[in-house]
Amino acid sequence: MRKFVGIVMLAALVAVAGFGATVAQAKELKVGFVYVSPVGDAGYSYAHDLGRQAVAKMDGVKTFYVESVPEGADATRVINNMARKGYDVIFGTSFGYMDPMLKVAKKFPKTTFMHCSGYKTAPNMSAYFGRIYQSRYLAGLVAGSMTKSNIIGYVGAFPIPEVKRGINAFTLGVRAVNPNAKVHVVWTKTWYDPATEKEAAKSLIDIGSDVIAQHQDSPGPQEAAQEAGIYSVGYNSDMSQFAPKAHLTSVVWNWSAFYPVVIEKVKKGEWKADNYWWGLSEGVVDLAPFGKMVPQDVQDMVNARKAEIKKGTFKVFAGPIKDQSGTVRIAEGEVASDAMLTGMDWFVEGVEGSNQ
Amino acid sequence: MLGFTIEKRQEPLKWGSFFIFLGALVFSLGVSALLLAIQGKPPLEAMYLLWDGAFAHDWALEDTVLKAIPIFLCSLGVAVCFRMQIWNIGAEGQYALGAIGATWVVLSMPDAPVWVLMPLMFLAAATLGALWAIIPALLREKMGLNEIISTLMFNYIGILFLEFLVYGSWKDPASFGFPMTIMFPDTAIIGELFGRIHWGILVCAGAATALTVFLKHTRLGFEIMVSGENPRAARYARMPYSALVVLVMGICGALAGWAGLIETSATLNRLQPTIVVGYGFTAIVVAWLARLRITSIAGYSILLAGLRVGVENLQLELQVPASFTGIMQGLILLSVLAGQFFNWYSFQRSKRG
Amino acid sequence: MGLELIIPILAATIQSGTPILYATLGEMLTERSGVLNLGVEGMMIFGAFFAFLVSYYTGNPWLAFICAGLLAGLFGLAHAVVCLVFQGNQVVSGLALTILGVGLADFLGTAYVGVSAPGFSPFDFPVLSAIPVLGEIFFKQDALVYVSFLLPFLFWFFMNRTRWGLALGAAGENPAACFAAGLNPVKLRWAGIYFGGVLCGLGGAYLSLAYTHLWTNNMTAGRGWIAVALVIFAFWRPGRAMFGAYLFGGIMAFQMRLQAVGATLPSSLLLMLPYALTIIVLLFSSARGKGRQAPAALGVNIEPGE
Amino acid sequence: MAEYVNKRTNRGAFAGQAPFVRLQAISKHFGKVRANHEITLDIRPGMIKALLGENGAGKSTLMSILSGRFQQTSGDILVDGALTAFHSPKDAIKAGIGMVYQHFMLVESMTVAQNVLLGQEKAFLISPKEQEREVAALAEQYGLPIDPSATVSSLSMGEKQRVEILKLLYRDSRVLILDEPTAVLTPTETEQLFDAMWRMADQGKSLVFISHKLKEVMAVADEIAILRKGEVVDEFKEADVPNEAVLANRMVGRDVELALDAQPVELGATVLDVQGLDGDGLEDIMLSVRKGEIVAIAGVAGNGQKELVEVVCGLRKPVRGDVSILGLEWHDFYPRPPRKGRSLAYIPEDRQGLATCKFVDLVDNFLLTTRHSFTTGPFLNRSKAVDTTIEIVEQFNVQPGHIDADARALSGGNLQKLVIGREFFRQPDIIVAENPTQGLDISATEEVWQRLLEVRKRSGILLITSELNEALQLADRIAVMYRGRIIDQFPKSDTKKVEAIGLMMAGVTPE
Repeated sequence: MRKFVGIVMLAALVAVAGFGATVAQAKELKVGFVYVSPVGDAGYSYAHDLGRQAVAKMDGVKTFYVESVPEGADATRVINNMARKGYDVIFGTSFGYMDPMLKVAKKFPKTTFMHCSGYKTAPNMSAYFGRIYQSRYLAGLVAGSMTKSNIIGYVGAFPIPEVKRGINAFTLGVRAVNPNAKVHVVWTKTWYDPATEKEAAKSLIDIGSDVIAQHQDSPGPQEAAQEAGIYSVGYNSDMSQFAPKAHLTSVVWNWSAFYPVVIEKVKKGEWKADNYWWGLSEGVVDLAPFGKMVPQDVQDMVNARKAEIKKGTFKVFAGPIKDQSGTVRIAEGEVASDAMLTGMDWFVEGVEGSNQ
Repeated sequence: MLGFTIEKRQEPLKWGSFFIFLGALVFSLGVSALLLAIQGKPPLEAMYLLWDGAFAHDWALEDTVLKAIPIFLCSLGVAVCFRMQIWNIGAEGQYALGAIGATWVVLSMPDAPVWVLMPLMFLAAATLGALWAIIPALLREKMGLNEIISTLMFNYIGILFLEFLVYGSWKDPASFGFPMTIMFPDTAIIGELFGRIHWGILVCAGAATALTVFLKHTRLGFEIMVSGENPRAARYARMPYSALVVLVMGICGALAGWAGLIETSATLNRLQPTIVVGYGFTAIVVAWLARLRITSIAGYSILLAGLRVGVENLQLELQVPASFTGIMQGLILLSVLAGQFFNWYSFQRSKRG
Repeated sequence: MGLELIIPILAATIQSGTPILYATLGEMLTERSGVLNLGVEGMMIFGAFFAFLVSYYTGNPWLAFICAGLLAGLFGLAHAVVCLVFQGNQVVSGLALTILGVGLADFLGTAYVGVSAPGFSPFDFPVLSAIPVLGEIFFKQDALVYVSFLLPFLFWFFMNRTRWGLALGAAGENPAACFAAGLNPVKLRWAGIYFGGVLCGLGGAYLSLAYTHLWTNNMTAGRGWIAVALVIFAFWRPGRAMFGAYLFGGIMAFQMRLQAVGATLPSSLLLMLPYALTIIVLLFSSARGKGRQAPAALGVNIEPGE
Repeated sequence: MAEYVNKRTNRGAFAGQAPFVRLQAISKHFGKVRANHEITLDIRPGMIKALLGENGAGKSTLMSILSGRFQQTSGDILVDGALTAFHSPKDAIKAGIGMVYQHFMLVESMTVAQNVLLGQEKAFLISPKEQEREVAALAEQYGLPIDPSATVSSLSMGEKQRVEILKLLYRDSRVLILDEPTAVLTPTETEQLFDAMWRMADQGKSLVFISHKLKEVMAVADEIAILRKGEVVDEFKEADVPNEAVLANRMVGRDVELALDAQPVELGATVLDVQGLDGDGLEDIMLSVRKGEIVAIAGVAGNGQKELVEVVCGLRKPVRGDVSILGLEWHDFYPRPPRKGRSLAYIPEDRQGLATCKFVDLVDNFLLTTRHSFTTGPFLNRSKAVDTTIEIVEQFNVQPGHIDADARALSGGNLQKLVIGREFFRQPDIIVAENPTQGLDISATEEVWQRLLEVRKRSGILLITSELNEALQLADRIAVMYRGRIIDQFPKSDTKKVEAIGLMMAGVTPE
């Protein structure tokens, strides 16, 4: 026995001597993800989970996740447990995990924390998110070009800044090509409830909408549009399979362009606390392929604008922008700061509906 | 014929409920293990992980106890109602209203000293929680409205009301529009007592003691007992039945309200819609498992809280969905309900086959 | 609001009322046999999931619809085992059934969220859809809605004009009399629970086959509980159940459209409407008082050996 | 009381026929309780067999075995000489045996025809008209007038009984067992029932008439069997039935002297005054009770007595009219919980369901209405109540006297004694006693009657009874109720009116 141990130790010594650098990294990196909803929802958490799967394919990385973690006390406990179990990197993917994560981050300075959609950071905690509004603006251009009734329906999940920002960007896009169009909003207070969300879309169709957009995880609104024979814009991933005849395009997340990059940085020891807010140019957000009904000139126009955004020559929230009451919120020549976007709690001109 | 007849026992089985619970637990674990096995997950390891995540470490126990506190308070109240055969399944909504009450006090006087703020928070939480229970009680007694339905609908309404406030006027301007109130000042936060356990646990102990004395040694407690055993006899003996209904519902509402207060103040430090996570329903399971006995409620609260906490460990290690908790709760409750039959009946081999 | 907005609202009313109608009649059947089953929500979600599952794999929505009913009925039999065999408390057992059903459907169904399966779509009913206004409202629906139009009548006919229906009703009114008449009230209650569960399952199936062609956990969203309330509102009569179900369908359809036309009321308050309405409607019907009473033996277990 | 004239026409035709059913050495045990012991009995076609016995003698149990509701512990049932086992009422019905239970087994919300045909429908689909025609024809044949389309809940007790009998006839029952059928009937209805019984017997049916009313048994029966303590102690054929005294003696097992010393005592203040009480089925009730008297309300059950009692005892609000108790208006008296002294005591008919809690021990049952005498501040002084309960249990001879036993362990008589002891403990000024001896054996009845007569010295008693004999034994004054009205009130000494009580109970006002 003793002899055996000796041999092993010897072998280890040789290995360390020979491949010092690699052995130091051979320790498996444990990465945890905390999701707010079930990963099966085909929506927001699902999009993140695709990113996690990309990470899982990397060498020397093992991933874990907990789904359906309510924001608040449960989040604190789950993040705490992950840190205690020796996870190296922990991603919290919902806004409400911000304070819990900050609390835990202070107790585990050696662990790397990444919080999605918030604004607070710490020496070992970054904030990150994607500029999905850029894609929404592009989708708005498409919708604005396609509408005939000039009424566009938008099924919204919860009246929070993330959703409102998207509605605003979308509306700006619509009105950029069609200043007379209006965007009607219905809140469902659900992220994934096909029945309710479809019903909401139908109610928008009943008032004359001929394009339905959504900030919902379920394809319920797509179905409604397909059945009514009008157009739709999807969200999260390419939703064309649910409404082949209606689907103009989808606003999509692509977290696999982000998570592996972060993990790579951690592995190389290059990670530092920051505020990562990536967009079209980094490929974290995108637009799904256009449906056949979108005319080529519209496609070209949208692609041109996409290129400008990528280059940084065009900003979506560039003044002058008025709110619902007509008050100028972003003056001519100004561009909305990230802080303003994070807390965006008002609607731009052209949106019809309650903002709570 | 099966060759068995059913005989009613003259006296309930000694220690019956304990063995029944054990049997039910084993049965439920067995069925859930089977479910896991079907999904290709190792059932034995899962059971170990469940235990490990809920009870096997100091920190796990702390988590479990923290989670048990709101469940315990809600369950106390539910048990009192159920004792009177008042089927209050609205603890969830009453909990939400309690949280609203406490937050309202904090938001209206954030600078008040702790000795003003705390008592007022407890008062407001109890009042609003009780109010949310008393309205269905009055509707039941005055208008004949079934309390199961009304309390259930009040759950939805209460939770939506909480959302209305937090999405609306109570939203913290610094929260970037996210639905949450301001962080409570330190004076409004229930502090830690030992480890991470906050002094909300003392509230539990106090409430349980007071309730035990009330039910066992006061005239009103006696009247509640009789009203539950035989409402007609209560009316015969001219007990104020309607008032008692209002009283027990009020007690339940106040206790659930305190649970909401404690969860808001001690663990979240602010009001968010996410504080509503189904404690009110778990409380019903707990109350019934404990056969409505206050001393047992403590134990079963910890057990079911442990189940909730332990399932997270299962998720981490085996990616078992969170809904596993619901399955376990439902199974345990159903099998305990069925098992209680053996308290009063026994199967005898029939003599004439 | 003009006719062009009212017609779609009414048509949507029928559609959102239909799952509730199925479930209400299911719970009504169970209650008429003397058993209170608060597990409606659980059986509905169970039905919704299995409907989706079967349709997803077989591509046959009718088969899916029927399987959903049969399986949800089987699931509901857990209530029968607890209450009819083991004398468990009916209120608590029903709650447990709901907790279990929601959990189980979620547990089994996670893998199926986000895919779609074949289902029912609206079509114009021959001839009748041509009737102005009424045709638009009632006869441009899907097949399951047309089936549901017949259900209340079939329910009434079964309970009043068939010997099984009368026997079932007797088990709910007076099990001892039923027993003395040579019938077996316990067996009748098994049937009441099973077929009630079947109807609840069909209501759930409507959600995942016709209302949408998708599945998600919790997609019943409290409709089962509204069905329980509607049974009381309907005084245990199928005709009123239809009225009640459409009343709720109407309020659900209405609050969404109120938002769509640009009402600035906070959505939380609008979403309260169906629940607040449940209470108001029940108060209204109990204040009028003189309705039909609950089955006399509702919720009372039949003790063995008596 | 009216004398009954036996109107049978062809009893002779059935003499000497072989028994249709024979019960052989039937025993039935409920746990340790022996309800029937080695009973052997023949039931013959065309004969009315009376089963006479006190409450608890085992009559109902025996007949429940015969009708398939219970299974015997040992012994055999022979139908037409063949050994038969009944596992359920279904088997008994098939064999042609049916029973009219004391508590009717009817579905109140269904029609008469639906009830009669329940479980016997010929086809899966049902035509109500067809059913009603069938039932009407059957009713005609046996002289049992009824409207087949009426809902059962709207029927009188007598009509409901007819429905029960029709149910059996529809099933071609050869044996009809009637369990205490006259308890709920007016004298007129009783006579109608007897007529129908004779008619059925003449058509060859066997009838079993369970009763403890000697007069009725003697009038109607062809054969009499007497049960005592679960055994048959005697059997008589019509020809050799002895007189009432002998029957009573055999039934009770000792000489009974039920004549009580009910000398009037001095009257005191008015404790209950009802003026023009109206509504809830009551019509213009005028009634008053003074200390020192027993006022009996006689009448067939279901004629408004229950409503009257509930109003007087505070369980129901008076709709119109004045009710004053101990000089206080109803609304002033009734918010108050029951206290010791200056109070009203209510001894309800439903001892198990209303006056006590089954699963609660004797002390808590004692505290039910006396709790305010054991209260200090908000607290309940239970140890003091334990002592008092022990005293009461001894004083009122409650058996078995373990105070920590649940109420359900007590027999009806002992439970009644506990209730009376509890109510008397509060020294009430007025007592409302509702059929206080129903279901009690003779010795317990005697004890209860004695207690009531004693307590009369310090309180007024309102006695509600459907047993005429009880009214006559105890009352100082008698009021007869019919359909919510008090037909007449008179002192017991008014012999002429006392004679006419039977008629009054049927609604006939003597001129």
